[in-house]
Amino acid sequence: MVDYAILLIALPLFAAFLIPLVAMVNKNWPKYIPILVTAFNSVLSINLLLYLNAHNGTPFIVKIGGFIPPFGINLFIGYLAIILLMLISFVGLMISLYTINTVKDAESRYYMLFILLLMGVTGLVITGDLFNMFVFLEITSISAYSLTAYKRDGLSLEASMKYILIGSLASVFVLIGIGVIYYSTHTLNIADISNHINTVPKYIKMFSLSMLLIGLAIEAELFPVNGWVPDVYQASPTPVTTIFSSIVVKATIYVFFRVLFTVFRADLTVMNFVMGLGVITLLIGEISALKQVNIKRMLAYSSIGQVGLIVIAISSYSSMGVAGGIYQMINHAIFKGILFLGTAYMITSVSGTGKISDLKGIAQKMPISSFIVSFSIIALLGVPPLTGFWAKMMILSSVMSSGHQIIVALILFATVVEAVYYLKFIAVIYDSSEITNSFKSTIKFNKIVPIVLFALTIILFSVVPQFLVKFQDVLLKAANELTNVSSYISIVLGS
Amino acid sequence: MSTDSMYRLLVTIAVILGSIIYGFFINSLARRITARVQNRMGPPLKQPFIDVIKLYSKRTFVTHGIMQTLGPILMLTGIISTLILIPYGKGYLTLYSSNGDLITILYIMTFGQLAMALAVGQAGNPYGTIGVARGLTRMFGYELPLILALISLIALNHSADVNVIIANQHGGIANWNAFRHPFVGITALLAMLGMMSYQPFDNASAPAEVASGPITEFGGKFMAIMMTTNAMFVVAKLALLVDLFFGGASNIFILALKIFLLYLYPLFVGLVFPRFAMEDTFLFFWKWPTLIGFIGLAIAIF
Amino acid sequence: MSWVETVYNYSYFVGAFGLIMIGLYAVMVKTNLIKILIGINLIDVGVNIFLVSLGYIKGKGAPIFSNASVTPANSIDPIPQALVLTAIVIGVAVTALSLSVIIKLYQHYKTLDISKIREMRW
Amino acid sequence: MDDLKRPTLDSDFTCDMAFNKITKWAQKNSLWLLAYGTGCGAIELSPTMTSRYDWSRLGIRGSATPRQADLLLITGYLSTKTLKRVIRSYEQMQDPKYVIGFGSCTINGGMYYDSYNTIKQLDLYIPVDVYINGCMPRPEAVLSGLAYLKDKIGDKKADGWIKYKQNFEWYRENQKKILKSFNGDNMPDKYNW
Amino acid sequence: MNVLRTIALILSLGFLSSILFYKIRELRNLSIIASLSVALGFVIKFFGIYTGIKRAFSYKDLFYFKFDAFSNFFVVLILGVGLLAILASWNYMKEKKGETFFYVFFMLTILGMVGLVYSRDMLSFFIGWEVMTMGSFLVILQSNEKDRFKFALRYFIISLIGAYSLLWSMFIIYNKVHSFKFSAFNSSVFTKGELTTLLITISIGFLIKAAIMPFHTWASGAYSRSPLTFTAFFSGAMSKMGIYGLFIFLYGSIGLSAIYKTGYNEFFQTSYFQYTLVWLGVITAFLGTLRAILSEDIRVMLAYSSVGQLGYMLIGIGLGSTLGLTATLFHVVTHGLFKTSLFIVVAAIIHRTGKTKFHELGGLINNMPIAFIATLISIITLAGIPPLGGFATKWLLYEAMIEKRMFFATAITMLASIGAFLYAYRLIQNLFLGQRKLEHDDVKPAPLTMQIAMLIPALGMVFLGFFPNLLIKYTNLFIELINIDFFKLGVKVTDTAFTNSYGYWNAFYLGSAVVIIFIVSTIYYNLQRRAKIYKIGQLDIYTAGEYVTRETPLNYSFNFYGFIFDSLKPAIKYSVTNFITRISKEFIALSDFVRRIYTGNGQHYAIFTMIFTIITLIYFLS
Repeated sequence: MVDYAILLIALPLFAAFLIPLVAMVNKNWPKYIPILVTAFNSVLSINLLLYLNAHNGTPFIVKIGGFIPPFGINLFIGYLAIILLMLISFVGLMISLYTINTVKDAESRYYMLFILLLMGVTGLVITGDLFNMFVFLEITSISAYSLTAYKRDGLSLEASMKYILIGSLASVFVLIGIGVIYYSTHTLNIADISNHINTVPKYIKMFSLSMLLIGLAIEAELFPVNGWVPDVYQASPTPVTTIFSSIVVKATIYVFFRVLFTVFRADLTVMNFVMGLGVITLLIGEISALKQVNIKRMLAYSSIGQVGLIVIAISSYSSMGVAGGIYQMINHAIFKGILFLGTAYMITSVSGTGKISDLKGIAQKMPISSFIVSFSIIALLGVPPLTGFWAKMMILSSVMSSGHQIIVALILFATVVEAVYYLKFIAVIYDSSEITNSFKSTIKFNKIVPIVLFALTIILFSVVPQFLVKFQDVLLKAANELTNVSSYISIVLGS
Repeated sequence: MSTDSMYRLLVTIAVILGSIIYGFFINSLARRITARVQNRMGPPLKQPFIDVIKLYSKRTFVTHGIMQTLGPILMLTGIISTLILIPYGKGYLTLYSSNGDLITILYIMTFGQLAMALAVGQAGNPYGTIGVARGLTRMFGYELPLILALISLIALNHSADVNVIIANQHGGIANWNAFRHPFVGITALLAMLGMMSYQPFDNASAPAEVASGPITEFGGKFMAIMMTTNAMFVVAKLALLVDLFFGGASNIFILALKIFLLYLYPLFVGLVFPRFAMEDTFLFFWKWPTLIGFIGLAIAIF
Repeated sequence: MSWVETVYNYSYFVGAFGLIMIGLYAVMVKTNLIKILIGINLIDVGVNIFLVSLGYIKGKGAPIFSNASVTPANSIDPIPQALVLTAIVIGVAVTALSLSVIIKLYQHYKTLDISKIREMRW
Repeated sequence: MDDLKRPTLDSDFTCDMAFNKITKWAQKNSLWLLAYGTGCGAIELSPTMTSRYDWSRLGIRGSATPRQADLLLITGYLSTKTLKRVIRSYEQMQDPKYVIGFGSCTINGGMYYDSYNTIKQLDLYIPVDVYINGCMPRPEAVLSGLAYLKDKIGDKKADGWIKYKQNFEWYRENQKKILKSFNGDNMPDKYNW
Repeated sequence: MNVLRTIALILSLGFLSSILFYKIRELRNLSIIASLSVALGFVIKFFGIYTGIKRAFSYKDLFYFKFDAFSNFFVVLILGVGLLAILASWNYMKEKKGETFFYVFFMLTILGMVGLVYSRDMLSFFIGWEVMTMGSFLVILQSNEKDRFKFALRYFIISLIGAYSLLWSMFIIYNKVHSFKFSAFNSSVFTKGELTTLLITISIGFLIKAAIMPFHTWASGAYSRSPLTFTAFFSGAMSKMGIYGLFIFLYGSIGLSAIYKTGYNEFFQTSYFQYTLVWLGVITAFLGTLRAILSEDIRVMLAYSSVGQLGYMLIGIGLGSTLGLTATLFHVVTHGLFKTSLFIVVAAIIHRTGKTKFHELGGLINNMPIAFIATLISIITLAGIPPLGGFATKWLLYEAMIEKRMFFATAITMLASIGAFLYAYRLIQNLFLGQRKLEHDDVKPAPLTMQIAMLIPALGMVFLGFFPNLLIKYTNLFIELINIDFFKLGVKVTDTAFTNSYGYWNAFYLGSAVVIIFIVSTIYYNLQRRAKIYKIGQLDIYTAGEYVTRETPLNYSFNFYGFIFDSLKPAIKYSVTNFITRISKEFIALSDFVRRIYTGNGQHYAIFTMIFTIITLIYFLS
C-alpha cells in the first residue's frame, strides 16, 4: 500500500520544528531546509504519480493509524490531488530558491512559518476528513497571518490585522457548518457524510451548506468577501505573495468545490449562485485593476479576476469546464509566479517604491527578465499558440454549451480589459526614454533561474501538442474525480 | 486597315480639326458678344487664330522641367481621347464612341486636367498651384450634381451608352431629356456652369487674384496648346451635353447650332453674375443643384 | 406553548447563538481594535459552546469507562468535545497573534481606531 | 552712349519670306501688353480699353504675366525703385517683345529732370521702340502710338529686343550704375535666363 | 508531396532564418526573400491545378487546411506584397533600432496570415487571426516613432474586440454544429434570431479588421506609427483579411443562401443586411476620402485613403452579385499594387529627408525621378483614370451597383472617387513638384531595392490597365468556388472588351488610342522648330517683378484644400474618433468608481461578509 504518502505532511512538520535547533548550530543553514523539503515533496508526488499510472489511474486512499475509513482520518489521492501536490511543491521549490537572499534578516522563524504554510496547504489538498480539513485550513491561515506581518512596517501590520479579522470570521463560519453537519450525520468522513446527506432535513442541509460556503468563500477570495486580498498581496514580502496567489488560492478553491460537489452533492441552483459569484469577482477584479498605480496591487486584482474565471469554469459543472478550470489553475500559478517574482526582482534592482512608473524603460537594463515577464503576460492574455489560449477555449466552450451566452461575452470583455492594463504595463517597461532613478545591475542567479524555469514550462505546455493531448485526458480524469461523487464514496468506503 | 475603319479615321481627324476651328469661332463670338454687352466693338472674329499664330511664332520658350513640357502634350492626348468617345451624329460621326460608355467619358475627362495640373506643379509658381487647388475644389463641387444627373439618365434609359440615350430622345422637342425630365435637366444645366469655368465660377484662373491661375508660367507654344485644347474641350463638353439632354443631332450643322445656343447660356449667366468666393462656389453646388438632383434621381428610380 | 418547549429543549443552542450575536455586534459596530478582538473571542466561545452542546443528550453522563456503571448506552457523544479542544487551541493562537499585531499597530499608527488605519485602500 | 552697336539682322530674324509674312501679320495684329502700370500714365490705359476707344478692336489684350506678354508700356516717369521691377519683368518676357515709353519723362526726365530718384533717359536701361509724347497722352494718342508700333513690327523695324540682347553688357552696366545695390537685392548679373 | 506542407516548411524556414541569422543582415534578408519568392513561385505554379497533388491537410480532426484557388488568390497577394515590403525595408530599416525584431515579427505576421488563409476550420482561422494581430502589434511597438504605444495599444484593443466577437460567433456555431469545420456548417439548424446575431458578430469582427467607418479609429494611428515599409504590407495585404473573412463567412461556408433564407424582406431583391453592408462601404468611402483630403501628415492621409478604398471593396461584397464580387477582387489587387508602391515611395522620401509633413517637402522630382514615375502611375490608378488598371475596378463596381439598382450609392461612390483624385494630386504636387527647399538640394534618390519595390507594382498597374481580362480569368476561378449559382456573371469579357447590359468598355483599345494620340500630339508639339528652348531655374517665376531667394516660402502646400475645410467645418467636428475617446474616458471613470468598493477599512469588510451571509441564507433557505 502507499502509506509513505503521509510523509508528505509529516516531513515538513518535522523539518519546521527542527529549524530552531539547526539555527542554533549554524545561523545560515535554515535557508536551505525549505528547498530540501519542497524538493522531497515534489519527488514524492512524482513517485505517487507513477504509482497511480501503474494502477491505471484509479485513485487510492491512505488510512492513518490503521482505522478503516468511516472512523479514522484517511487521505484521498487521485490525479487531481497529485496535480495540485506537484503544483505546490514545484512552485514552492522555485519560491524557496528565490528567497535565499531576498528576505535579508530572515530569522529561522520565517522559514519555519514558510514550511508550515506549505504543509498546511498540502494537508488541505489530500485530506479526506472534514474537521481535519478545518485544522489544516487554520494552520494555513495562522502561518499566513504571521507571514503577512513579517516585515513589521505599517502596511504589513495593517494588512495582517485585516486578514486576521476576516480570517477568524471565516473559521467561525466553517466551524458552525461542520458542527451542524456532524449533528445531523454523526460522522466527519467526507465520503460517509455524502452517503447520508440525503437523510438530512432540507433546512439543516441548506443552513450548513451556506455556512461552509461563506467560510470557504472568504478563503477562496470570492467577491463580496475578498476585501483583505489586495492589501495582503501588496504588503506581504514577495515570496509570500507568490505563495498566496499561486498555491494557497488554488488549494482553497479546490476545498471550496470538494465541499460543494462531494459533501453536499450540489445541484444546479447552488452552481448558478456560485457562477454568479465567479462572474462578479471576475468583473470587479479586472475593472478595478485598470487604474492601479502599485504593481503588486494591480497583480492582486488581476489574481482576483483569474480566481473568478476559474470559479466560473468549475461551476459550469461539465467535465470539459472543470478540466478547463484545473488547467487554468496551473497556468495562472505559473504566470503569476513569473509576474510576481520578475517584477519584484526589477523593483529591488531599481530600489523603487513598487510604483509602475518606477519601472519606466527597465527593458534596456534587464532584457531577459522583462522579456520573460512580457512573454508571460502575452500567454496570460490567451494569445493562441500559448497555453492560456487552450485553457480559455476549454472554459468558453463549456460555459457556452451550458447555455450562458452572456457570461461568455462577459469573460471576453474582461479579457479585453485585462489586455488594456497589462499592455500599458509592457508599454512602461519597453519605454525608450532612459531610466529615471539609479540602477545597480546585480545579476542574482537565484532570481533569474526560477523565472526561466517557469517560462520553460509555459513553452513545454504550449508547443508540444502530444504532451497536450495526453495531458488533456489526465485533466478529464481529475475533473471526473471532483464531480463524480459515487466513485469517490465507493473508493473510500468500498475497500 | 479596312476601308470602313479608314473612313472612320479620316472623319475623326476632320472632326478634331473642325472642333478646333469651331471652338475658336465660338470663343471669338463670345468675346464679341461680351464686348457688345459692354458697349464696345470687341476683337475681329479671326482674333483667336491670330493669337495662336503669334504665340507659335515666339522665339524663346521657357520651361522649368520635363513635366512642364510633357504636361501640354498629355493634356492634348486626354482631350482628344475624350473627343473621340463622344458621338457627333450618325454613322461615322459616332467616331469611336462604341468603345466607352458615359462612365468612361466622365473619367477620361479628368486625364487632361491631371496632366495640366502636373505641368503647373512643375512650374513651381504658387499662383499656379493655388489656381489648380481652386479648380479641383470647384470640380469636387460641381461633380456631385453632374453625377446625379448622369446617373438618373442611366437609370431612365437603362443603359450607359450615349448612342442609346440619343436614340431614346428621337421625335420632337417634347421628349428631349432636358424637358421630359425637368429636374434632371435643371441639375445638368446648373452643373454645366461649373464645368465651363465661366465668369461666376472662374475663380480658378481669376485674373486679379491669382494672375491667370494655372497658366501663369505658360507662354509661347505652351499657351498656344492650352488655347487649342481649351477650345476642343469646350466643344467636346457641349457636344456631350447636347447629346445627353438636347436630343443629339442628325447632322453636323444642327449639332453646331445647338452647341452655340447652349454655349450662350453660361455666357449670359457669366455676364450678369460677379465672381463667387471659393467657399460659396463649393457650397453653391452642394446645396440647390444637389437637392434638385436627388429629387430627379428619386423620380427616375421610382 | 410549543416554542417555549423547543427553547427549553435547545436552550444551549439558543445561548450559544446569543453569544455569537453579541460578539458579532461588537465586531461590526465598535471601532476600537481591542473591543473588536474581544468580540471575536466572544464569537469563538459561542461557537465552542454550540459544538459541545451538540453532543449532549439529556439525562446521560460523561463517558468515563473507568467505573463499571457507565456504558456506551447511557453516556453522551464525546467527539464534539474533542473538536472543541482543537477549536479552543486555535482560538487562543489567533488571539495571541492578533494582540501582538495590534500592539505593533499602535506603536506605528499611534491610534487604535480601525477607521483611521486605512493607508491601503482602493 | 557711343559704343552702342547698331542692331544687325540677327540670325533669328532671317526666316523664309512666306512664313515670315504670316507671322509678321499675326504679331502685328495680336499684341498682348503686360498689365503693369509703372507711372502716372496708367490711368490713360483704362479709357483706351473700355467701350469708347476699345483697343481690343486692334487685337490688343492685357496679360497678367510677362511670360505671355509681348508689349511693355512704361507710362510716365520711372523711379529707380520701379526700374528694378521693370528690368525683371522685361527680361522675363518672351522674345519678340517691344517697349513703348509714354510722355517726355521717359525721353529726358520731363518735369522731374532734376529729381534724385527718377530715370532721366529710359533708353539707357531698356531698349524703347516707340515714344508717345504728351504729358500723359490721351487715348487717341495711345492708339496712334500703338498703330505706329504695329507698322514698325510690320516692316521689321521694331528690333529693340535684339539690341538689348546684343548690347546686354552695356545695358547691364548702365543699370548697375543707377542701381547701387545691384546684387544686394540679388538681381542676377547674366540675362534673366 | 503535399503542397501545403512544403509551403508551410518553406515559410517556417524563412521565419527561423530571420531569428537565427539576426546578426548577419545580408544573409538574413536574402534567406527571407528567397523563402518568400520560392513559396510565391510554388503557389503560382499550382494556382489552378487541382489534379495530381495532395491538397488537403488535417491534424487530429481539429485543424483542416486546403489548397485551392479560393485561398491562393489571397496568398499570392500576401506573399507578393510581403516580398516587396521586405525588399524595400532592406535599406529602410538598415540602421534603425530594433531592426532584428522587425523581420522576426514581420515573418510571424506573414506566417499567421498564410495559415489563416489556408485554414478550412474556425479554430485554425482564429489562431491565424490572433497571430497576425499580435505580429503586427509587435511590429508597431518596436518602430521608433514617438508616441507609438498609444496607437499600438488602441489598434490591439480594437482588433481584440473584433477577434473576440468572431470567437463568440464561432462558439454559437460550435454549440449547434459541434464541429469547427467550415463545411460542417448548415444554416438550417439555426433559428432566425441566432442567424441574425451570427451575421452581426461576424461582420463586426471583419469590419473592424477592414477599418470600415465606425470601427476605423485605429487605422490612422496604426498605419502612420508603424515602420512605413510594414505599413505598405499592413494596408496592402493585411486589411484585405477582413474582406477575405467576409468572403469565407458570408459566401464561403455560411453561404449567401443563409442570408436569403432568413426571410429578410427585401427591397429590390437585396436583403436589408446587404443594404447595410453597401451603405457602410459607401459612407466609409466618402468620409474616408474627405478625411484624407483634409489631413496634413502624409502617412495619415495615406491611411485614410486606405480606409476609403476598403469602403469600395465592402460595397462589392455587399452587393453579393458575381459582378460585385469580381469588382471587389479586382480592387483588392489594384489597391494592393498602388498602395504598396505609394507607401514605399513615402518611406523612401522619409528615409532620405526625415520629414513627414506635406508643407516640409516639395520639388523632389529632380532628386527622385523614379519615385516620381511610380507615384504618377499609382495616383492615376488610384483616381481610376482610364488608361491604367484603376478604371477597370471603378467601372466594374459601378456596373454592379447599377445592375442592383442602387443609384444613390453609385452617385456618392463616384463623388468619393473624384475626391480620391483630389488628394492624389495633392500627394504628387506637395512631394515632387513645386519649389524644392534649400536643405533638400542634396537629397539622394531612393535606394536601389526601394526603387525596384516601387516599379514592380507600377508595371503591374500598367499591364492591368491594358489587359484586365487576365485578372478576370483568375477572379472567375475564385468565384466559381463560391458557387453562387443563381447569379450569372454580370459582364461578358471578350479579350479586353467588357460589355454588359448597361455599358461597355474596351481596355486595350482605349490604352492604344491614348498612346497613338500621345505620339501625334508630340509631333504637333515639335512642329515649330526655330524657337530656342531655355531650361530655367526654380526661382525664375512670375513674382510681380520681385526678386526672390531660396528662403522665401513659395510652396502652396499647407492646408491645401482649405476651402473645403472652411465650407464643411460645421459638419466635420462630429468625428467617430473623439466619440471613442469619450467612451474610454467614461470607462476609466467607471473603473475608478468600482475600485472604491475596497474601502481599506477592516470593519467594512466584516460588514460585507455579514451582508453576504444574509443574502446566501435567504437564497438557500427559500
